[in-house]
Amino acid sequence: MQVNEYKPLIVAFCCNWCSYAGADLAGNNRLAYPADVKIIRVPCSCRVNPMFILRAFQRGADGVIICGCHPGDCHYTSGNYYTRRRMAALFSMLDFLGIERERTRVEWVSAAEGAKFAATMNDFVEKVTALGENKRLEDLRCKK
Amino acid sequence: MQKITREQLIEKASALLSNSTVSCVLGWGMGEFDYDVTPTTFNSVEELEKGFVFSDFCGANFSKYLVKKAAACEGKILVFLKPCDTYSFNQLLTEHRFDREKVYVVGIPCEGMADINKVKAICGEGILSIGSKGDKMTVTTLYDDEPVSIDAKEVLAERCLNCKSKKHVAFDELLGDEGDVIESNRFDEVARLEAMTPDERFAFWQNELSRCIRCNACRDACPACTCEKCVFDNPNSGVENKSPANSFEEKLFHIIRAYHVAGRCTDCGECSRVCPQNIPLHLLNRKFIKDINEFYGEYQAGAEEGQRAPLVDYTTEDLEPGEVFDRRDSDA
Amino acid sequence: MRKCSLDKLNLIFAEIAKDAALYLPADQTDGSAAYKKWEEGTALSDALNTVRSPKDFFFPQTEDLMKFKTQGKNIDIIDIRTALEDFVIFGVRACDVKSFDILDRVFLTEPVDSFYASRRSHGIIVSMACTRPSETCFCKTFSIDPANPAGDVSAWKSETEIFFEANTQKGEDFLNKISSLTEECDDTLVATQKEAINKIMDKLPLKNLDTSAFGGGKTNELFDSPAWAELSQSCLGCGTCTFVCPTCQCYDIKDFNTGNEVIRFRCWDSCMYSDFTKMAHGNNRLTQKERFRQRFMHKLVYYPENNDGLFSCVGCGRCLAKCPISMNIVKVMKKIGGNKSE
Amino acid sequence: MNNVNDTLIPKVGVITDVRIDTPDIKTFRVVTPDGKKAFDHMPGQCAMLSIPGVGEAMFSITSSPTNEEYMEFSIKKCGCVTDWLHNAEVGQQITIRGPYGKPFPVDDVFAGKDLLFIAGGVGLAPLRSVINYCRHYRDRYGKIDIVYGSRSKDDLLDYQEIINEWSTDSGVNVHLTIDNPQEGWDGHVGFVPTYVKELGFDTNKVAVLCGPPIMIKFTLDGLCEIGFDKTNVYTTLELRMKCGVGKCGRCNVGAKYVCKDGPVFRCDELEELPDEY
Repeated sequence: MQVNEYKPLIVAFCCNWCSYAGADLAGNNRLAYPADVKIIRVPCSCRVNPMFILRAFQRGADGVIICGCHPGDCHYTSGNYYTRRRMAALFSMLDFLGIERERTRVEWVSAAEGAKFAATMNDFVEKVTALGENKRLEDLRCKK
Repeated sequence: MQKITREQLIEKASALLSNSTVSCVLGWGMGEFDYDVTPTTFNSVEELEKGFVFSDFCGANFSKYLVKKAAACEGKILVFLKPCDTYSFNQLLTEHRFDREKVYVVGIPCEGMADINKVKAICGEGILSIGSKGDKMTVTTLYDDEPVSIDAKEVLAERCLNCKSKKHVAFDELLGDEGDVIESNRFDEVARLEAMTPDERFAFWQNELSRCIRCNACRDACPACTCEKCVFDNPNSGVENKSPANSFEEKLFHIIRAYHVAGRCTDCGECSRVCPQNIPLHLLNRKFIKDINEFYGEYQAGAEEGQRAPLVDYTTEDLEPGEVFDRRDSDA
Repeated sequence: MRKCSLDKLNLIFAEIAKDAALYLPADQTDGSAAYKKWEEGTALSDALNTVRSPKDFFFPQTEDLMKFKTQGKNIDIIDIRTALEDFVIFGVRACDVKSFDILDRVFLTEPVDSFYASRRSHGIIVSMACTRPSETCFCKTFSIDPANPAGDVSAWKSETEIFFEANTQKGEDFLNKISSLTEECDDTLVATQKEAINKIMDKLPLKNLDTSAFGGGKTNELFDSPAWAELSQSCLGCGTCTFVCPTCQCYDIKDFNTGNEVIRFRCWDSCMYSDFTKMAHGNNRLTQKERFRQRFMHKLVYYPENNDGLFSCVGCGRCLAKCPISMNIVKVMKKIGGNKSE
Repeated sequence: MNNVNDTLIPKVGVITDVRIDTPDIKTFRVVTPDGKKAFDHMPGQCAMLSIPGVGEAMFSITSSPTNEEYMEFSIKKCGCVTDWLHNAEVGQQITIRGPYGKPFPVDDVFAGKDLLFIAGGVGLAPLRSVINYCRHYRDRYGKIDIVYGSRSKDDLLDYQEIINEWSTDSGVNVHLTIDNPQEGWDGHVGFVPTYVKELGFDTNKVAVLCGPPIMIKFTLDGLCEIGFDKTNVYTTLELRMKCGVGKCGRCNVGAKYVCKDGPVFRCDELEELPDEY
């Protein structure tokens, strides 16, 4: 077994009404996903502004994923539609600046989709692990 | 190179001042040299005759000044707007940044403005005077015995080379034609960068943004940046930072700056014009414009007053963030 | 005086770089010049000057001062100052050399700023005469001679050769290090160059800029001038002028929490910024007029009052070239000074 | 390198006592971790207190230099740093550096003179240091009058000390006033500037003023009206400060730096400065 196996730090912004409950369900059903996924609960996926994502990277995240209700199911009617547009624009910009596109993702996970939550996280962690450490959006001062 | 002259503008302004349509005029004030004009308020015909200039170096976009100047002027303020400025004007009106009733807009034609850096690149330092006649500019310098004649097209500012529209979209009166929206190649450079590998793009931006000195000129000159208090000036925001302490800070500032005006940016190019370090900031804005056009349909901020910006709008059929790249990859 | 052929300049750079970091103006991709650390292949720029002034070397835009580790109620203060090594700044223009004197009077007066002082003591300045000043230059106004730049070593560059003369002991030592690559010479060619420069200086459009309206003790005379409102009316409140200025020295001290520790750093600040004097109970400079006035009053009145009449401007012309609205110290001096110079 | 002191590098201080003075003012006692005073100072001088990650701010030292054991700071809750301090408990470490600024001329100009101290609200904080210094060296000074006013009885700073110590000293007269009538208050009611005029002092004394800007302005006018010369009136200024040693540039008013050339100014000197404080 390797001693210094690289484990990415993932920040997952989860909407309170669907995805956070989905994460809960994943836990209750004992579905495994890596412990390095740090969940931050937000009232709605559209609460996540670009600054949150950039700051997560600054503070050492290797990947950031935003999970919200499925389009059409937003607790606030339309929040996730805005998320969809905003993140499309932001992710495209990050890509434009040469930041690896696999480090950011938006997924729709409902409260009933514990399995999807775990699978999504596993897949995301795997992709980010393959990329390695976040070097392009890092703040050296925040490295331990 | 400009078709309209200083005299015509002064005549128009004097007439409007004299018949009390307006009580002050926002125009270009004479500088030390032939290229360093300053946006200035003129209150009388005498002041206009003494200090008003109009030349190929009158590039500043006056729209944003109206936020402060319209409120400060007692009566109406006369403002001369070039076609590209009128887009910013509409956008600011859409955002209720000033009172339309306080402003009298005279739309003026624009043949493209010159970039003094390009003039200096050709003629060198020590410019004593710059004259303009037809398509030629005559530059006298300290170091050339004879004046140097240059092609005005050669020194056009980047944003004018890629002019998107000669059409005035807001005015009370026009000097010259209303003009038309024109075809431009303004997205070519963005497309060129998109075609690079991520590593190349990263290297490109790392090089450009590393020059940033965080003077905030791009933000302060931007007609779309009109927040009363910017998040980067707010000590409680957690991101207030006066210096580009490292490459992350540089990126954070420029991503957020461009993002915050995404969908509202009219592509006037002021950000790149004012940047003391010549960072092509307009490319970030154009990237957003290009993406928005591609993802959600053609949209030109400021084309009409009262438009809803694409990022505060949605349809149920929008593409997923993940599809952004699938789409581009399949195009390639 | 010593000289060497320009072909050998690269060898000189290599020699210097053996025991000291060497910085020189180099061309950037956007066409402007900036100080870069020399490495094999770096060429000395022909540009008149760099966009950023060399004040960065002694007073960097961002500088960590100390760190704190906190645990419960306890605080550990960690001094992070380290011993510096010598470095050489090559090709500094006369105006920028003078700016170091102006900064010295701020940072080296008691209590001495140890961060600045240690950088200053380790820096060796090789200045370079300006053969092609720009229309924006007005260093003569402040009695700076671009044909005779100060610094540890003065240099003059012709089409084919470069000449050196040491002005200080540090400079002597520096020239000794590169003595095998240079040869002794007389100053005939340099004298010719100086004469040519002086001729150009007499042709500069700003050569007659008058400072007589300014200086210590003029506060009450100038402070309430109505011209301040007019001059500042279009000021965007950005920090371009202050950040490209070689003599602007205001700074802010800020804390950055990295999650593991707190870094206290200082960074350039600008009196043009709206929050510069903002306090919990208000702001004593509420509008851009007051902030604008502060910048120029400081350079032209307050600083000379405290420093034997020395103005805090060196006439480098950076603000003339870079201000987004082309408002600058020359326009201020002409307007506030009552157009005496015209 | 690390043996060179730099004024920007502070010392660690420990809060050893927190006294609640008024609803929004607390007085903090600060010593070094080994229980000593952080540094010596003179009345009127200031210190930079900071909490890493929160910020650094300048406060006047309210305890008298004659107190050899500790320093005290009376701090009103009004911003980031002060909010944080108000939530701090005994034992909390902070950082401290100083002393900064020019003190009151207690040993030359003040010597042998009658003194009049006028304070409003938290403006008593910087005066407390000089008042206690003069009380300590009682024989060096003439009669001492203290006029102190605040919004209400509850807003009077150091009330116990005023009642128990200052009022009982011989040759010290304390005149208290509050802005509006209040139950349980049988003293004077009214604003400080009017009260000063009502009391009508001899003009051959040195007056020291501190309080909100508006109070300083009207009291100074009042003092001039009753015949005081501005060369005998002192006050202290407060502006945004960062370095404390006249380098960072933000407390610059005219050719003066409040942190270095102030905070104590004689009122005639103040008049020479542009109106920007």
